[in-house]
Amino acid sequence: MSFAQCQHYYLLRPIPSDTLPLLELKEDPDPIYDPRERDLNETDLRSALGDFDSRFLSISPPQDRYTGNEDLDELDLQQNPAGLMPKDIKNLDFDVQWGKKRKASKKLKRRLQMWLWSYSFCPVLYAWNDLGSRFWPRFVRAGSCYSKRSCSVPEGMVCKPAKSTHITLLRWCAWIPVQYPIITECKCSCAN
Amino acid sequence: MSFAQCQHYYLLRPIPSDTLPLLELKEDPDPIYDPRERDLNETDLRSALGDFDSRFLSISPPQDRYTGNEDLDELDLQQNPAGLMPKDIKNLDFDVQWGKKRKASKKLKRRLQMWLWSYSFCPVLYAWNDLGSRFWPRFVRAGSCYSKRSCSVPEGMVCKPAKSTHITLLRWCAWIPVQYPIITECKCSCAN
Amino acid sequence: QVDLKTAEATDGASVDPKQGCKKHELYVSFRDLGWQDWIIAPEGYAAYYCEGECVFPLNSYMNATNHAIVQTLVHFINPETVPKPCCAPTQLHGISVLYFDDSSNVILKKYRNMVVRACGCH
Amino acid sequence: QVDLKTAEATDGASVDPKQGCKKHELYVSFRDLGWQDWIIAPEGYAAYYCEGECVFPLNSYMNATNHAIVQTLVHFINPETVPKPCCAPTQLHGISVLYFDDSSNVILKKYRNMVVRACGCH
Repeated sequence: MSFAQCQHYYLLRPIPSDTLPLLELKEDPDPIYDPRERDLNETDLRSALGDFDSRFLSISPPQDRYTGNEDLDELDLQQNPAGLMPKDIKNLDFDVQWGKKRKASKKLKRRLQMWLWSYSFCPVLYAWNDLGSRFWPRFVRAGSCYSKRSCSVPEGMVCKPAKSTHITLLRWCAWIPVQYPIITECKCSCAN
Repeated sequence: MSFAQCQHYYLLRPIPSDTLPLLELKEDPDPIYDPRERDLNETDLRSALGDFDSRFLSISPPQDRYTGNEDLDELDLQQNPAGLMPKDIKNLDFDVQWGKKRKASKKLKRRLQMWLWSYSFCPVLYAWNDLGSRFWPRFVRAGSCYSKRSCSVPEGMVCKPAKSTHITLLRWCAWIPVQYPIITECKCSCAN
Repeated sequence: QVDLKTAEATDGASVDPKQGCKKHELYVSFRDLGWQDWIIAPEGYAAYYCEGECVFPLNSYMNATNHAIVQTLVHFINPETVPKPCCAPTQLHGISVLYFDDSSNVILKKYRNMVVRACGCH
Repeated sequence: QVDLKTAEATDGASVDPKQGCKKHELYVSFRDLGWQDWIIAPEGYAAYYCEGECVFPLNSYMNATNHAIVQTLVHFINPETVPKPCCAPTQLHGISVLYFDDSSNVILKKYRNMVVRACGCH
């Protein structure tokens, strides 16, 4: 096999995907790869990171009610949906039932639309994740999609990630900036 | 290879599936496999078939509005759903909106449920299919599921076959009875 | 006999191994398989099949999975460890079959995954 | 070196051909693939691979497609026409990888279809 062919082989790489949520990153357990005490000077790290968004990043274990637990109560679902009513709900024809005309009042129509919008809305639930000592800051408030019930009528669709963003943090290896993906929008969709 | 092993090979067969709709059956075009005029004595064939359900079977091309065309108008969707209201619609909580209590009157609740049931109901649309001269009777009124719009709120699910039955007709080869599958119920479901 | 339209492209048991993984013509006659006893129609069908080397760089990598890419490289570095990924269908289609079931009833049913639509390295 | 836990079961380039198609252990070290320059973590992963004959009757037919059953029979009747179906993954899983992209940014992303979960004849 020629050198050129070998080169081709070394260019062969798997293809990443933007699908979320992420799976757990398996780290080498050897503590030799951990940063030492002197690599953790907060002043230096803050200046290396630049923008520190404390809504999403934390150096110490956050003490608020989101900490690690999955016990999200109804309060978390009070999030009002942002933006305009989804087109498919806005355009529903409430005047037809079993193929027959049955005029719906403006008020009834509005109530139906608001209820359907509320029922099918997929809030982003944020929870603090511990990424381990090789990331700084090691706590990230990552988004996930509510999945305890179906979001469609009839049942069948579930809330799935629709948009994401990156937050920058540092990775030990003489501390390099890392783009960490975070779910920012969920959508009621069929699983595939 | 031993005879026993060969036998094993001849027992190896593909596995059929109950999924519907069927695909077109590709017939050998050679007219040698067609029945001749004398093989088509109606009296003999009716007695060989036994029960002749004229709602689903026809000897001559049916002249009604279902004949072969796909131009199904709103009239066809007037079918009232049979049976009880689906559980998932019956059990919806209309008193909560954006996580806040907002009591829905009994009348409003009923109207919402009836509209959702009507909107998500998947009627079976029947159309006459010509199975060709090797089947008797050659015209079968087969069911299909309405697919011109999504049946869920939000959009995403489509009407898919949920139940089917068999109708018996005859197949030329000295006329043998055949079980022909027909869709009898459709359901709003996620595609897979 | 089994009718293979690409017969002229074959040498012995297989297609030229230098050809990349791709879909080849194959018409299967149910009579040739000894299935005329239980299949009434069709008499046969265009099944196609997948064959060819999974070697990089080749078009066959258009449909390769990430695992096949990793396995290709492991095989390249140490051929004794694992075989090359193999050329197999990535998409299949069904056909309808009129047949006798075990109780001699004549049934018309769909047989899924009978026809190769696309091939790739797995 | 690429760590193959079933090494004792192999002879030359492949597993004993009389064994049916099934999943085998394979740990892939990214350093061995020369990927330590662009993959930061993990250092490697259990990728597994599929190998074994697609011969009937064998357990490998548990995951065979209808097309593979047809191809097996065509091959049995006339081995010159088509090869046997091949043993390939039927289910794959993803892993998360921390890596440098082409612009030297460090990214954490999912790589889909990296781990074999089940094998079958295709």
